Amino acid sequence: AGDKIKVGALRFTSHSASFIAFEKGYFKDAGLDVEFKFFQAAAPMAVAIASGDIDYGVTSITGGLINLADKGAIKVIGGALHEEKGIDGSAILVSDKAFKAGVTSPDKLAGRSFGITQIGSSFHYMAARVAQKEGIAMDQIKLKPLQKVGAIIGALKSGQIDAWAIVPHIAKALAKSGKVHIIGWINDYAPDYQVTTVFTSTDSAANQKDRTKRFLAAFARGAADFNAALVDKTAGDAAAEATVKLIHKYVYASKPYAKAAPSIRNGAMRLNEGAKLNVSNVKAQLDWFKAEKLVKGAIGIDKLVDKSYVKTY
Amino acid sequence: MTSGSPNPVPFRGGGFKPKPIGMVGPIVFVAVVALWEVGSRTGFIPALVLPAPSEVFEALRNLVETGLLWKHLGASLQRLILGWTIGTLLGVAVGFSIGLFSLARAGLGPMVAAIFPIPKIALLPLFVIWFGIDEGSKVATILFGTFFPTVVATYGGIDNVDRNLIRMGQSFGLTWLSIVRKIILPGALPAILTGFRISTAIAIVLLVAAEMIAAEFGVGAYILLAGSLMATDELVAGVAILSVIGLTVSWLIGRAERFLLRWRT
Amino acid sequence: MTSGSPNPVPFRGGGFKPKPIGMVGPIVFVAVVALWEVGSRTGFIPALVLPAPSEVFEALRNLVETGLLWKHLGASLQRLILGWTIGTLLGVAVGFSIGLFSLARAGLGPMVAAIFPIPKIALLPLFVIWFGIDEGSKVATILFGTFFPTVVATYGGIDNVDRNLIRMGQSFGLTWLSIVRKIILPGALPAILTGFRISTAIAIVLLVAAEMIAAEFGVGAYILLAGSLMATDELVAGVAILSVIGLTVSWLIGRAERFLLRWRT
Amino acid sequence: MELRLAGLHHRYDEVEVLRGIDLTIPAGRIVCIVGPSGCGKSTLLRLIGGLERPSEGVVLQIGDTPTASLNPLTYIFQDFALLPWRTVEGNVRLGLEDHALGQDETERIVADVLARTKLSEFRTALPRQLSGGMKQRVAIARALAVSPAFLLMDEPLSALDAQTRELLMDDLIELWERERFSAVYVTHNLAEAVRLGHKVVVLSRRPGVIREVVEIDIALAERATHGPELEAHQSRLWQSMRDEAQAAEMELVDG
Amino acid sequence: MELRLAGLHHRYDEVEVLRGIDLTIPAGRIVCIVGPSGCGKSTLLRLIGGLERPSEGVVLQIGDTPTASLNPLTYIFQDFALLPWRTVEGNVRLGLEDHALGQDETERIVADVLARTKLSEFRTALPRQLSGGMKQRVAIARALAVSPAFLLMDEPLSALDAQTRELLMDDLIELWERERFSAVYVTHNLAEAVRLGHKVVVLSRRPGVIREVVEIDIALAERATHGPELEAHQSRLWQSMRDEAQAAEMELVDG
Ligand SMILES: Nc1ncnc2c1ncn2[C@@H]1O[C@H](COP(=O)(O)OP(=O)(O)OP(=O)(O)O)[C@@H](O)[C@H]1O
Ligand SMILES: Nc1ncnc2c1ncn2[C@@H]1O[C@H](COP(=O)(O)OP(=O)(O)OP(=O)(O)O)[C@@H](O)[C@H]1O
Ligand SMILES: [Mg+2]
Ligand SMILES: [Mg+2]
Repeated sequence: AGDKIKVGALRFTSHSASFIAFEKGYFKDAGLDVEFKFFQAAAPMAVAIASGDIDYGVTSITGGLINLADKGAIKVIGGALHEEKGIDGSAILVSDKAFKAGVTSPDKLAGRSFGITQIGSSFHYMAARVAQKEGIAMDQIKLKPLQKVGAIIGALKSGQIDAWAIVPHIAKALAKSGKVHIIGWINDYAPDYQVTTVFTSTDSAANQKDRTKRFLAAFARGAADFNAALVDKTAGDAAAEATVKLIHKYVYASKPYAKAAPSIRNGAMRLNEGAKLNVSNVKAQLDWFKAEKLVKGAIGIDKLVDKSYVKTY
Repeated sequence: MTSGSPNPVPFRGGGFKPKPIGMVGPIVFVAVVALWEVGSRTGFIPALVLPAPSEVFEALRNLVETGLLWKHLGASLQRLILGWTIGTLLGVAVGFSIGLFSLARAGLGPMVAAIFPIPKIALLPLFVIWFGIDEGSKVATILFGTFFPTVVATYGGIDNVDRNLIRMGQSFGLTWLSIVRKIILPGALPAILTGFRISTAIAIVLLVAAEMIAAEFGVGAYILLAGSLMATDELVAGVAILSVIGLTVSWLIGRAERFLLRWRT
Repeated sequence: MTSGSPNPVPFRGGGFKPKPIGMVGPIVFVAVVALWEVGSRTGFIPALVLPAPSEVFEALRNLVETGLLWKHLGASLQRLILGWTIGTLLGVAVGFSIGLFSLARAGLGPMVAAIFPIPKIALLPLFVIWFGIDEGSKVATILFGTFFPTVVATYGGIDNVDRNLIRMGQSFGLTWLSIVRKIILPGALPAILTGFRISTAIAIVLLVAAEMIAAEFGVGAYILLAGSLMATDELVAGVAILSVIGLTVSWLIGRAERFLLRWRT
Repeated sequence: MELRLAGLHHRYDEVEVLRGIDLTIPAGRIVCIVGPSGCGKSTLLRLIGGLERPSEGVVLQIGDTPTASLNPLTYIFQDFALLPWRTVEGNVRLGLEDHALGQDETERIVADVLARTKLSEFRTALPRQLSGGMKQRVAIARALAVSPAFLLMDEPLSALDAQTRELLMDDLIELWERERFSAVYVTHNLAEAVRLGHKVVVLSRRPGVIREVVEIDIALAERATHGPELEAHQSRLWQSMRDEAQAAEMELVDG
Repeated sequence: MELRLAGLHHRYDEVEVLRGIDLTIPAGRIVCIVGPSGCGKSTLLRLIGGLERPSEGVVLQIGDTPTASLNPLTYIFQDFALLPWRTVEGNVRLGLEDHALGQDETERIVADVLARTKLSEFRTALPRQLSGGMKQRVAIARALAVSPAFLLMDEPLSALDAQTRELLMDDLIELWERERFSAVYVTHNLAEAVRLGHKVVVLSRRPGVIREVVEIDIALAERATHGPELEAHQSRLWQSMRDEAQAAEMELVDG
């Protein structure tokens, strides 16, 4: 048996690299005995890494994550999901009510409300990027923290908030219902957005270098398979079907396969090749968090990221 | 009344004693569900606002058929039982010391009063650090939730034990331990059982909070997942399961009360 | 004792009455805080696990200096007061009908028992749709939380009103309304006030849940933000504020009890 | 005005409590009802006052109700039944409030009955501050306030200690001498019955039937000086009740 | 064994309750203590039994404690003080359980005292099923089970109705004739005091001092036939207490 490690995951398509690596035995090949721990939200996962309850996780960069890094508890060691021109990324949605009131493109978001889970979440960051590019002052957009994706969906569908940005499979499914409209794409505003990163505890980054390298290598194999099957679609229909089936074990497991498959296919966004990390974008995010006073102190990029594991750009 | 001929005395008693009317409860329940179904079918209640009862029922059937119900229930019940039992044992122990010893009362009493009103969900991030992400933090959440009301109910019960009975015990030269075991414990039992009613309800409520943290199975996790996907049918189904657990536990405590307190009028 | 000479009768009474020991409460509190501070300073309690009291105090001072404290408190208190007041009024009204009318008891009683144990946080996504994301859903969360315990406490209190007093009222030919106003209401008041103790505690606990939805200001929102940013000092500061609100409210109810129930022994 | 009970029967579910009670309660007299525990004395009193409906038979009022009477049939209970949240004065007012009497008239009545029961100084005291005897005095004042035609008293003194009982019994006799009220007086205590009753009705063990009616022809005011005679009445009553009382006492209260 | 109270004083905080009590309670006799409400009778009994420490003075036991006595000074309370969660038998066992008596011996004692109090058939009944008189019988049985040298009775009959009181008083006299126990018997009821006491101690209103000690020389068993003599004792005691009782009764219980 290999090293026992615990990997934190959310039941989202964006975590597929881990699921594929596990199911196809890439972790075993790397001498890792992986056990998944599933979370309802990203924030407790970051805390669980800090407390040593899990070893590796994948999540977006949030205020909580940076603050934990500032306390010397965790390090970002690689990249996962990112926005890329030409591939459907996160979409900007508006409610039917707002759409009918003329909010048909992102430049009309001034004075509108925008749903986010929490202050300092990736949704908050996306809203800020859109506002910045459209020249809308941030205080012109009313942020509504609703804690849960489900609550945001409900609020958007019933027209209580005007806008939101979310990964494509949810966005497309909502748009189909006609209660919600897609008015733009995040990758027009943040083309290089490093949405999620791989991270681990400071201790394991510093003292378990070999294990961490093996984990990242296996994770990258899973990511490559995913990109080939569902993003670039170079592996053929059969492989795509097999990959979707495999992912369905973890995502939308309570729905029948026929219903789940389109959601999984629609949700395919590129995962970083070789888990490389867009450090310049991470730094941009870090600076934004600091400017917004969502993180305290003078944490530098080196305290947040351990660049020794993967290629950075 | 000012007439000369014999008059029967007018009746003016009775009333102020609501009597159980057998079938009304079930009838109201069925009527509400039926109205709700009709409202959903006719579109009067939009699906977004509330799923139809038939959909909720469908979601429940799904749970049963996939066998997931037992996994969820099993996981949740295990947490409930473990957390509640430990919380209750500790709570009764601390409640007894506050009830019996001046020093414990002076030292622990204010602490309990200050910590009791803290919402457990607010502490979740800290619970992860303190108790890990496995069963520890889930059980701890429930344990904390049950501990405080149990403490308060227990020492309240002890304070209410008839001091005459204690003096009687002393007058027969009973030992301190005998008095505690034979007089104070049974005397405080009714209040402690009432405390159990409250603490079990709180434990069920906290199940959702507890299973926010890395829970794969569990009714709370099921509800949270449903909520995050806005799957209202499953959401309401999960809530119905909690409701049934609540009613079952309350019935069990009722039985326990009838058995343990059969000496009461 | 079997000796011929006069012996004083041995003392065997007393005890079983924990007495308040004035300074112990504050001393224990100060000691706990001091130990905690020392633990934090020496690194025995890592900052990750729990912030030092001095940091918590710093966070509180920050809140005061920026004036945010009043904004947060103001927003939360407004929700608390509104939600609690409406929930209480409705709860007392429904409690009275269950307590007085057989039909209401049979119809509403089981409904209350079934809905009471449903965790309010589980329903948040639905609350968003039902009550919007503005003050509506926040007030509704607190309202729901206070309504049910108030109903139960009220009709429990009415059930416990001495039936002899009611018969007395009837024997003097009092009208139905007079009996309800002059006998049942004051008689149920102690139980209703105890219900208030519980419902206010629940309302404070639910503040965090209520402010999960689109709250810009509010103690709960402050705690949630601190939790999501892992700012443990602010988290604990927020929790301390809730604790103080809880103690204050409990003190206020104590005063109200002393005033309204001054007729009690 | 007098009361006539005709063929009263009463049962609670399957339990028969009273059987075939026929009795006339004349105006201006005190009728005492004695009998073993649980024989239905309180039930009988509730039937008389209209607080309970008889299973069979009827309670009739014969003759005019005095027009001044606000509540012709008024109870005085064993446990006083004072509202603990009202002062002495508030309790006395209770029976007056539902009649539109006006401020002054109410005040006059309250002041009057408090004076007659020697409670004027205790107007603003709460029940918890009063001794048992004073509480029962308040209950009597409250009853007097509504000028009853009949006082229905259910063991009014039995919750009091022996000395207070003596004192209140003297008060009651004094009151009757002045007011000549009519009363039904339920008691366990044969000494009380022979001190206060013009007529003593003995009920049997449950189901209660009338076993004996003893008339005592000595004026109430003079009874203190007729010790031996009363003693004789009392021990005769005791002989006739003793066995039943003993049997009633050794019954389990339920299952 | 006899008890001697020497210079007993007692105060609760600022309230002086008893003042300078000197009294001897001889073996094999019943001493009744009477006095107005709140004069300190119960306090005195608690001092005698060691449930309260006197502020001044001392309670002495003189002579050997009978070796067979498990609890020389044993109380019988007004409110019975039965454990509601124990059966009749369980309540009787209570005082025996802390002494290592063995199964058989305990059983023998329980059966014996239940027979003596005519409760054998009610062994497994719970207190709530018993009438007041039966409850007090259980309390008496429980006290007899520990073979007391002194019975300390605090108004043991005053919670009962008049008829049951009569019955139990006869029982107590019968029991005393057989066992010749020593007892201190606190009561409000002068009739009881003159029926049961070899010596009646009259306390004044609070602070209680001994006002009078009356010796009654008629044998207990014969008292029933000495009605007039007892009546005379009783009315003399009543004369001497009446004013104090009246004043005590009209005091507010607090502020
Ligand atoms: N509301 C009721 N429902 C059923 N049974 C009742 C009710 N009230 C009284 N009883 C029963 O009716 C019988 C007579 O009761 P009642 O109170 O009239 O007796 P009593 O003579 O006043 O007794 P006591 O001397 O103890 O006051 C008792 O057996 C009692 O248990
Ligand atoms: N534990 C106590 N603390 C303070 N005061 C007390 C206490 N116990 C009794 N008292 C007071 O002492 C006085 C005497 O009380 P005690 O109970 O001995 O009187 P009593 O003669 O037995 O009265 P009763 O006839 O009403 O039983 C009363 O004024 C009472 O209020
Ligand atoms: Mg009765
Ligand atoms: Mg006493």
